[in-house]
Amino acid sequence: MMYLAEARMQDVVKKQLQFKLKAYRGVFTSLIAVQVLAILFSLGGIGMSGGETENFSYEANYYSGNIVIVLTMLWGFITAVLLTTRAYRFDDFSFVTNRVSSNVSNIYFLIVSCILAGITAMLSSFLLKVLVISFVNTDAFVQASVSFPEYSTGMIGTILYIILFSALGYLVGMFTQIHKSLIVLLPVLLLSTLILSTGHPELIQNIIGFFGNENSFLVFALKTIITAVVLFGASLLVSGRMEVKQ
Amino acid sequence: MIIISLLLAFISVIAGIYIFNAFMGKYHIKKPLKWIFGGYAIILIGSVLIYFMLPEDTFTHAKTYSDEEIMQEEKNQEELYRLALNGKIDQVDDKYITQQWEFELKDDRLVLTAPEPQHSAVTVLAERAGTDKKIKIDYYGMKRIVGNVDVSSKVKAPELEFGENTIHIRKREKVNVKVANFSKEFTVKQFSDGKKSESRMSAMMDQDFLYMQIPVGVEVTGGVIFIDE
Amino acid sequence: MHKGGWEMNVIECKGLTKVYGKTKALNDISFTLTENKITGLIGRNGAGKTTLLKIISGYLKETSGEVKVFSESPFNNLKVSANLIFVNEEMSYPGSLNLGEILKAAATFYENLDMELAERLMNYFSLDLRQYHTSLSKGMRSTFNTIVGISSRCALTVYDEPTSGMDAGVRKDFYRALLKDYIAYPRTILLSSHLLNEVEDILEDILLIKSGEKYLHMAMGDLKEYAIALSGRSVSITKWAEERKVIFQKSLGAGSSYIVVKNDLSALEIEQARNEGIELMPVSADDLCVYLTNKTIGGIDDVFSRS
Amino acid sequence: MILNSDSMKPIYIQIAEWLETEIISENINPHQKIYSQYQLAEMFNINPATAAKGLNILADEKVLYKKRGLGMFVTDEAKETILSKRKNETLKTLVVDLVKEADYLNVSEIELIQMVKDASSCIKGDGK
Repeated sequence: MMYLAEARMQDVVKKQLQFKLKAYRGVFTSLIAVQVLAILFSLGGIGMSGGETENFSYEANYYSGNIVIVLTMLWGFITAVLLTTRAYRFDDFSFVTNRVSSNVSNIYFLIVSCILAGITAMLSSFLLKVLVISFVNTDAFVQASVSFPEYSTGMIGTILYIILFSALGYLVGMFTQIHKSLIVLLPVLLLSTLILSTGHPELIQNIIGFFGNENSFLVFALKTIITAVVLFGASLLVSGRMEVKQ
Repeated sequence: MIIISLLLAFISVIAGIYIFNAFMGKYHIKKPLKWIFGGYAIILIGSVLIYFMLPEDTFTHAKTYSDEEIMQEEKNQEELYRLALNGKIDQVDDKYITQQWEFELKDDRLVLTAPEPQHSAVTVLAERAGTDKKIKIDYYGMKRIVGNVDVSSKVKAPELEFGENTIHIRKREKVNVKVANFSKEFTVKQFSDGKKSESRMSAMMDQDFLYMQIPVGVEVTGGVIFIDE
Repeated sequence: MHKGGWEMNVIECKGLTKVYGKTKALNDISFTLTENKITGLIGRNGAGKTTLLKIISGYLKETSGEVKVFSESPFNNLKVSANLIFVNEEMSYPGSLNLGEILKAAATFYENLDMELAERLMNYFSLDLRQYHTSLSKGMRSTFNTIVGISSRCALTVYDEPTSGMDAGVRKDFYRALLKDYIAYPRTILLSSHLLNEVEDILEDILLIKSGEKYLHMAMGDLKEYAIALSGRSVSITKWAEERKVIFQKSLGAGSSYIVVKNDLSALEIEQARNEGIELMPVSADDLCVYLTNKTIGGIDDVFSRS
Repeated sequence: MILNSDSMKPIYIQIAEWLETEIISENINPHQKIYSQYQLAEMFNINPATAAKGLNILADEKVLYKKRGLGMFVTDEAKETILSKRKNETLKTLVVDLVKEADYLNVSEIELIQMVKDASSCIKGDGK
């Protein structure tokens, strides 16, 4: 008998992750494109206030990396959706895999990408500052002082937000792969619930508030991690219903 | 509103998926790819280094003012003016005095001139004090807060020209202040201790004034408001 | 090669059925493939070859019945995936990797992959390691896929119409390369094709399926003796045809007929047939498969005959 | 040599016949190792199992003998065996064809035997 190769799940997942990091480099190109675009948007400032009296006028421009972070979150969502599409799933199945290893390695890949995305998103605020200082003519550059622990917590928070969005995207993508009609149905369903619930916008606010109003970092981390685990877990269950390559 | 923005978000997500697919999917720009990644990393790290090498005084460290604080500050200033107008200048903190002058009159009359329109110049309050021919002038400059930063120092005291019996208030250049304010990213702010949201309002009323002590018996011509005693 | 008395079953199918909506792609197929054989899966287009191969490779789930590869159910099975490579036209690789990088990636997944062999084959077939899979022509892509298939040396190598788009020369070279590497590193190979004559020499066994059902499964050598053709005057041929199952028949005009029947004639019967002036001829494997998989025993001629 | 896959003869018979020819023409001598199934498979681009079948026919006919773990070797009497087999088979077929043709042409058995005798003496006479 020809010697049969052993296939341990963790080894296969590790190999797939390495393979994906290499093969899906395009994901990082799009990340850079999104962030550069967001930085350009941010250069215009995210807000402005001004006023004038007889002897005095002022103009205050507000800058921050918020646009970069928000667009990076959107990037996380879209990237996750893309990973569930046929083209990417088929690439997996040209080599050793099963559904679980394919999904787990996708999730690891998303997490690694989101960590990278979060770090670059936060670092790009420095680039934004340097650019504003170099090119914007003002009387004063004002900044709230941010301590290193505060900044690091913010960075991890950013990463968790991006992971949360990509987990959501992965589940949404998985659903649309089960049945093509869900591509249309899912947004329609969501929109109609929104329209029906216009009288009670509490739902959306509650969801946003659940994460956004959480001031304790630990509780926030717990909430996002548990939610992401639940979303990813649901995607795994959903994908179990799929055949490959029909 | 929420629905419209969500609709836009959906459309952009779908457009994004198509664009991304075309962008990353089946194109192979390999060599430049390495440079793009490397270049971006270098730019980011470089900007962090540059940021930390910037001179200390590049940034004004903002005290974060809340809307209430700004409103309180404006109220304080009105109160201050009211006190002065009601002859309770002794209740006004001396810290507001940013410049002082002393001037000796030749005769018993004083002519105060200011450029037209009158009101573009500073308000002049006066009280009768003393009998010698000395006039004491204090300038009360007010605090101005713009974009969470105190820009009071940008507003200079008016320039006075003294003649034999005249004081001319020079026309002041209008002060324009531009401030670039770097706010904390929302993910940083969410877990920061100072949770109050920063104000986009500003305290910048033209409540500054010159306070003159004019000797008794000196005849005054010009826009001077004598306080009620 | 260790051909002892003990042979392991690499693939076992029992009552395997696959239904798509209302159509039965596979119907109650049972067979066993023992290790280290090259088996040809032959059938017409739409007979269910691809479905069968995809079920074996774990891409599709059977509707009913049982399928075992290396004694395990192949669907969603990591061990099966690690020891099996499925080569077909649809093989897709990330567009961002060039052929060399794809091979390197394949080598991390398939531990038996012989990179040196792969590179030599690439060189021989004028494929450049720096080319991209998507920029290859159909034939070149098939060539690359088959190179991955040969050099990965999986215990079970499954090819689904591997030569589509290749030119005749490359096909011949590919089959020879496959045979040579098989001789050096014996493994189980399952090869589907609708063109038997290009593969028959290298096959050990043949598995013929027709409309989703197994038609026959036998050694290639036996297939050549499976049927016999009788040709002669229609009168005497008809008598022979009545008594046995006719696989194929055609009229040769002017009172002569040609029929193909199962070769179970005794020596006496052969003698007798010869005496009646009937000519007995062998049937080539290729023709036989065509006859066996025809819908009617007359083939296309039946469409035109109005008797 | 190139095999004729369209031929009536199965590939393994063609392999066996080729090996026989090699032995008759003394390219391979008694007690010499004969090609392995793998060598044959490579030479003729056929499945090794098919080649093995060809070898086994010769082993059954005692043209070859197996040495465990070493392969197959040509027997002492290989050449004779092959020659006698070929005589038998070729001649038999020819005779059958002859009888058939005679039957077709309404030549009686006695007539046919006479013709054979004539032909034989004619050839032998020529030989002398």
